[in-house]
Amino acid sequence: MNSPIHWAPRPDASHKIPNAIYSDPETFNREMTRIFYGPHWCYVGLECEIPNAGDFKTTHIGERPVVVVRNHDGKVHVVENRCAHKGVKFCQTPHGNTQFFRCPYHQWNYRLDGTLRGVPFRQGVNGQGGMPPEFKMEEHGLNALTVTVHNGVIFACFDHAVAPFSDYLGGLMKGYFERTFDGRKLKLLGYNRQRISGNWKLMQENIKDPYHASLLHVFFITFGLFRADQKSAIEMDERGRHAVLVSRRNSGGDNAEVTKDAGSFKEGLKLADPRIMDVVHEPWWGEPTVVMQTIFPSVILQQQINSLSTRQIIPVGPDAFDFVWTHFGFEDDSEEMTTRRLRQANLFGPAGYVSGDDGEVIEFSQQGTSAYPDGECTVALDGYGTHNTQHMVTETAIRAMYNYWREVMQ
Amino acid sequence: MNSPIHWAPRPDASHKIPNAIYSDPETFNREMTRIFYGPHWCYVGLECEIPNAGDFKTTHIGERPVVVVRNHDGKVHVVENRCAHKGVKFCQTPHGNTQFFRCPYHQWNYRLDGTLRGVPFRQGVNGQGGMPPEFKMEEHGLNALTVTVHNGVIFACFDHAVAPFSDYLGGLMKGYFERTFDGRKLKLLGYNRQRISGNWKLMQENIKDPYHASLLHVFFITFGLFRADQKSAIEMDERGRHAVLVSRRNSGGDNAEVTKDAGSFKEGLKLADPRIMDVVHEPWWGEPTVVMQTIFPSVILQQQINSLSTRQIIPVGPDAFDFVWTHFGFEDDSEEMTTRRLRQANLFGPAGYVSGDDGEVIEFSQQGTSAYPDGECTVALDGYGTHNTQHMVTETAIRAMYNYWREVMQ
Amino acid sequence: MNSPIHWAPRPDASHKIPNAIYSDPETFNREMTRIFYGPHWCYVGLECEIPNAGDFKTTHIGERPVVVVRNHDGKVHVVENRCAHKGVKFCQTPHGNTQFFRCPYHQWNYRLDGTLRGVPFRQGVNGQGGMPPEFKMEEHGLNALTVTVHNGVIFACFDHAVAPFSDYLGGLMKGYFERTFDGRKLKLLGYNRQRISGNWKLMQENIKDPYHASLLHVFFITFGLFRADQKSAIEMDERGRHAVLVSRRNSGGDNAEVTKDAGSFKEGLKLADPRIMDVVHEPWWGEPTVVMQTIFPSVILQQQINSLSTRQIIPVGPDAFDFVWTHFGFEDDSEEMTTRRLRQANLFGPAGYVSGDDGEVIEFSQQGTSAYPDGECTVALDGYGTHNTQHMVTETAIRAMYNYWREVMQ
Amino acid sequence: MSTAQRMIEVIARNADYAAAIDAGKLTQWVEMFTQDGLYLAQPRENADRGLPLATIRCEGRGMLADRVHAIEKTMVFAPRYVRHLISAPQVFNISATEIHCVSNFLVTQTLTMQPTQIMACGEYRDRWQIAENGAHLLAVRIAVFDSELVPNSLIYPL
Amino acid sequence: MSTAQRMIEVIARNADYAAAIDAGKLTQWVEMFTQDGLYLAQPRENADRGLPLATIRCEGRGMLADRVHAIEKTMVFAPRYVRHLISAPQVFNISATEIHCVSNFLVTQTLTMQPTQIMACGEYRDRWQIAENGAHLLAVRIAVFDSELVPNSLIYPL
Amino acid sequence: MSTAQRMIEVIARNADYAAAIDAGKLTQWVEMFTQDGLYLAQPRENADRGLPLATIRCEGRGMLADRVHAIEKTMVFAPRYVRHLISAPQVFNISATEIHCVSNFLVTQTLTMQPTQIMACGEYRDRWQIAENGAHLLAVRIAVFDSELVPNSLIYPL
Ligand code: FES
Ligand code: FES
Ligand code: FES
Ligand SMILES: [Fe+3]
Ligand SMILES: [Fe+3]
Ligand SMILES: [Fe+3]
Repeated sequence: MNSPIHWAPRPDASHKIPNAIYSDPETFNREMTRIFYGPHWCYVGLECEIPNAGDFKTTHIGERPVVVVRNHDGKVHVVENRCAHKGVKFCQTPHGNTQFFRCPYHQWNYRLDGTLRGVPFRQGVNGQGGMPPEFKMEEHGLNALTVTVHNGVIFACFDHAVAPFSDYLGGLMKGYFERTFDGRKLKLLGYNRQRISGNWKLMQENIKDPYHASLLHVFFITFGLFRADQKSAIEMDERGRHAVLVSRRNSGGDNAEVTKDAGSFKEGLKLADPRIMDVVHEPWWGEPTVVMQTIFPSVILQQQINSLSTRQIIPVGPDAFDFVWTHFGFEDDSEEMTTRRLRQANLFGPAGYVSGDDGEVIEFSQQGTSAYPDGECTVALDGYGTHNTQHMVTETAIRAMYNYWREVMQ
Repeated sequence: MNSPIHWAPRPDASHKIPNAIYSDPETFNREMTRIFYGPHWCYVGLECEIPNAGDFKTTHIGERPVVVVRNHDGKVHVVENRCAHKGVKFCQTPHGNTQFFRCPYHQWNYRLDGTLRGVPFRQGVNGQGGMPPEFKMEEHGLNALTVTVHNGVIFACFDHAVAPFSDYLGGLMKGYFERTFDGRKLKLLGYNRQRISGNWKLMQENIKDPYHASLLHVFFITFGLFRADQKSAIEMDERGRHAVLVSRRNSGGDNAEVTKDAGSFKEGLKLADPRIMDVVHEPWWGEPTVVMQTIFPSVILQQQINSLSTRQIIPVGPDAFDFVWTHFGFEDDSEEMTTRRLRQANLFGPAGYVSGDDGEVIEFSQQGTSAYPDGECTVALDGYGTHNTQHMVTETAIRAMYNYWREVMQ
Repeated sequence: MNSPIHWAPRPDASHKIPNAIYSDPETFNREMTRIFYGPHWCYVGLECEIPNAGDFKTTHIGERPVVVVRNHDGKVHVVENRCAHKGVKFCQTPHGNTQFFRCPYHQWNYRLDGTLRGVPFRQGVNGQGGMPPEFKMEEHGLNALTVTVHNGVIFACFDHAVAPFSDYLGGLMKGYFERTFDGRKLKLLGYNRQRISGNWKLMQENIKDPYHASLLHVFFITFGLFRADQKSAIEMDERGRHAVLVSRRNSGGDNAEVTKDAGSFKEGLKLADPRIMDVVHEPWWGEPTVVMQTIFPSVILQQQINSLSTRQIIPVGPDAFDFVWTHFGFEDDSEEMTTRRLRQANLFGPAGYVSGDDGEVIEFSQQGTSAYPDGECTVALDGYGTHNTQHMVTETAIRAMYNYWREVMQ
Repeated sequence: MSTAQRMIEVIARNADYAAAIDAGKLTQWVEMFTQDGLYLAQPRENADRGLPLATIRCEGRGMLADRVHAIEKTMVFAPRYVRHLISAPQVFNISATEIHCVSNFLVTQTLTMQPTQIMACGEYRDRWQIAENGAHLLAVRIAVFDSELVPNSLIYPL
Repeated sequence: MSTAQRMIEVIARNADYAAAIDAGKLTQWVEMFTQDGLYLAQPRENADRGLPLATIRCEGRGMLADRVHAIEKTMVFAPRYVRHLISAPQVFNISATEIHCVSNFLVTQTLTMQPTQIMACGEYRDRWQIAENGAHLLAVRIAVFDSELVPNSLIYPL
Repeated sequence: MSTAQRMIEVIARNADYAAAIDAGKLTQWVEMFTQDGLYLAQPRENADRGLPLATIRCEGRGMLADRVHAIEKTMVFAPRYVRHLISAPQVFNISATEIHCVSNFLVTQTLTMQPTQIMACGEYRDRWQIAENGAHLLAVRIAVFDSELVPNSLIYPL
């Protein structure tokens, strides 16, 4: 057995990330076991995706396939997508409605909570064969995960000893979570899916990194959605796992101090059709116009002006992850508001004026770090600490995440 | 060096298959060495594929390429498809006729039995260069395998100490083998090839598993080719490596007891064109209408009503295998019988009404077991033993194969 | 950590190459570290590709991406294509002209010699954030390689302690090098790129192997470019790393002694359009009409009649390499000569009448050796020594390369 | 009608053919054949060597309909999208009632949440029958596929 | 004009469409739409399930031009070649002023010094408008793509 | 003849072109060129940068025939199937005697018992010559291929 990459937990090394953690297979395996399959709540979907009894969807936690299903009593279950008989990934459709699950191979069938419902020819046929008498139906159900549904958002965990979701988030993060998800009914608008050739952590870093937003994204800079001088904050939970980037949109235009450094700033950029930036302030926003929340390890919750989405991270080996965008609005949105959200969606997803950039630079990072596994990255912006800040010129949340990561991976 | 998966040979664990044996690379490597390249006869083809002197075909045993060739004296040889000089896979055509083999790189050439025939410029040119005097032609031939041809079917083995083929099969299995292959001349009808994304053992299990046939295959169930209540048997050789599934076709239609459990049964299914099931009983069948024989580790011999084929298993890493179907009839088949076999071939191969299902569920098994390598499969149908049975509600032959496997892999 | 393949440095085994050195991952990793990233000069391009200040091209040394750039003062630099901040492969265009390099992610920017030029918001914004005071610009530049430019050909090395290029080549090899590259200005004609599914060493062997040229390449044989009886020599540097194959073209046609062994010889082959072989002797050739030079480990320098090219070897894992052909002429070539070079290019590259064969047999070698990793290749032509020769019936240069390889890899 | 017009007609019918399968309207696929129209999906090695085995063999609309019925009702397979790209035909022989032609095809397959892959490519060897009302129906379509190593299953017709 | 003539016209216009994008002449792409022409690139699962989200949504030439501007000036991405293969359309409805039709497409992508891969395949659901001068412009093109799992970024239009 | 008719003619000839190569009838491929017809297979980077090198360069039927001879008699390569898909051309200029046009192509390759892969895609930059008898021959075909990183060998012409 090879060993994972060693990243010394010396305080003076906390801002030096060994490149190999993005590509080493043993490190990846340990991440899956300790993080994705360990005591961490992983995002699996929204209640509005499975509104009715019997509705299900399939997804993955880490590399493991699971089914998310609403039982006849309305309760949401998450079960392994793996037959207890011979391991078949029995549910192959991405979503649907069913009374129970039936494995195609030998038609063992399961209730929606995963308990075993039937085994064909269990008693044999004409008195011959069948399961032995000591076979207990209750010992051969689908493995069911611990599930929490918080105001319409569904999380699951393989480790039943995980802390309650509220504690897992912590009070500060929970507040931000409930800013968007306050119990209102959501309206599903659709999906985007991409396979990004980069390590899953690079996506978490990307959203915990306000520095890049004001430099990489020309679109952002020019229209003032993110700019290094705007009122903003980075806040985290106590263990440094989750974070929010909170920001208030500027009015746009030039500002000598912050655009001189941003070589990518393009002066005089105008939209031929301004409807894409026809932002309407929604009452529930409060002051911030942007709140991006990372819930470690598996999801990003996006409110960027009128565009709302969850962005799920599904690792596919050390070198890639699938990135699943679920766009939504609220059930009481006017038609105009729905159209607005759909138009602003041009900024996000694989073709997004903004998010397109992120997918690309993450791939570039993977290319550089995997080719030079003995090198390191430097995340010393704003010092070496992991404090909350009231500005965007910081890598504090990246350091905080890796402090926690090193603790878990030790 | 990492170690293969450990599967404790405790008797009480024989019905619990560790998922990792389907995806672990070290286990796979050991399987190749001990099973495919060890003392086991592997299928390489039919004599009717290479009827004339000089006819050859290429194939693989495990992951190793070999050439099967008929020598000028009519004898069949199997040689490594790898030049003794610098390892070139010299024969790139899938079949043909030749006087000798010539490696393209430096034109070392070999007789059809693999012995070295010529080395260009061996004596040098103008007295310069060439092979050293102690170079012995007889030490640099192609490595030739041990070959057996049994009534038109060709097997080969890298281990010259392998038991004679008749002993390898055992008397019972040999009887079934000779039911189809009694020495009659075969007529080649054609090939189907598929790459199935599953471990090679899943294919062996599939055919050793009569349970699924009566549940997965709606086509079978409805037309009574397999049904859990029909007269049938599972028989094995003494070491549990090979098996036959013997069955007699029912007249079709509903039978409350066995179709109630088979949720997949579709009542009232009728063929718009019944010619595909225009079965004619051939005298040599005897009572059984279906005999499926697994010869460990590399081939399945199929007689299903009037459709005959060999199905070769060629592992391609732990996660996939190539499945090569060679359909055949007999030289004295009438034109009607040939047409019948060709029509019934709609049931088999990658688009088969029946076999299509098998390829798919094998892939589903691989998906489930590889994502959950720490899980296990349960094969406790009909208890824990490895006895022959007279019914289909059993996993006895799967347990038997794995008992042998554990012995070899220890 | 698994270990590389062990190849005993016994003298009596020097002509037996273990197949596994072509496919074993650990051997490959050590090769990258000790050979491509160790004290060996690797080819990265020609000066005529980047004639002007600010011109750059991207390429790879081993698996590592680098940028080759001409500074404002005309000096050529080679820097890692990996941002010092977070590892981004910042330069994604294959060639271009720039004033400085700017990483897209956070716009850290670098001078053309790799030194850090700017870090946005380094001092923070509005007094907040930014890099800590002890952050030193001079410690965060791009890693710059040692570079040598020899008469228009650019080599680089990660190990600054590498011997000077002239010593690296040795006097004999330097002479051949300067036969083509004597300081004349080169004219870039274009590129060919192929990904060959074979280990990188097979390409070095191929060019160090005059034996195959007179057997594999029917085109060569027939038109007398290479024939086993022609005047020719293999010469090497003292350590056996580099070699030249020098040869003088025959007049073509049959010669019983050397074509009887070459089974591939096709008598009576005539070109319908002879312009492709309208060879004009260039004064600088001297007597030889062909000089093929291998510079270990990364490049082949080709003069074959009027066709000139460098052929760069870029390993892509143990099983493949990218092969980049840069065809060139001289600045003072007449138009007729340029056309001649372009026509003769039909012999080379992925569709080459001659080189097409090489790519194919290298792939066949990889297929055979990787499937039989426990086997060996025999390179005993012309004995076991590593002497220079005056004939083509020898594998001396292959043995010499592996003697050096074993020394390094020990 | 000229050869060019015949070619255009076949191009249009092949667009229908592709659309029928790609949209899962398999009954329309059946209806593109004559009553006893022959459809084979055959590996190229069998075709080249004169071996009669086909991977799919439908002799007439009955067998075609049975194939559709199996796909829709009885066969077990992972859900997938298929997509046909069919080149313009090379027209060999035309008469008032028949067109003999060959077109190249490429079929892609996209399994749920997986990258798109090439399912198969090859050529259609066709005999189209022209009815009195101008309708063009397939009397013979032999889909000879280069992609002999099928990526697991061949579910939808080529 | 006959249906066949309409089909031929659409085939020719789709050749223009492919050439405009593949040669990077994106302004010509914009000009193939009517003033308020709608272009969507939409994952098939959204289209099939009636979910309105599109990956690219351009309502009219203004938004189309903004998309071009972003590709050419503001978006960061690795350089690549794209290549469109568009099948002949299945023509549904024609009138003097409109053509409703569906074509299959396959788009390949080649990143610098990397093998060519399939970027996406799917179908164009089109409404072409015919001007008095005979010009054909896209009033609607919905590029529904099977390849829902996008290989990282979708930069150039499908 | 109208542009549309010219386009249809080129579509038909491209079907012949594809069929000639895919069926291994390479002499027919030669005969599609004029006596001194030029065929180049050129990596796109060379074409884009004005570098003259081509991977295959045939100046006239003699060199074309030599290429065929080499493929059939002298070159060593693993057996493979190739398959061409050629889109409808964008026609630029037409005269009574010439057509200038560009078509997209995709060529797949299937090695024995291996999955089908994309061999190359790109565009044909053509000049067709129209003889008095109406025959269309290639005076120039430059096959500019995006797939600069050739998967080992380029044996059959694009
Ligand atoms: S594997 Fe699921 S029922 Fe057998
Ligand atoms: S490798 Fe076969 S002759 Fe040299
Ligand atoms: S990674 Fe290059 S500037 Fe941040
Ligand atoms: Fe971003
Ligand atoms: Fe089965
Ligand atoms: Fe050579």
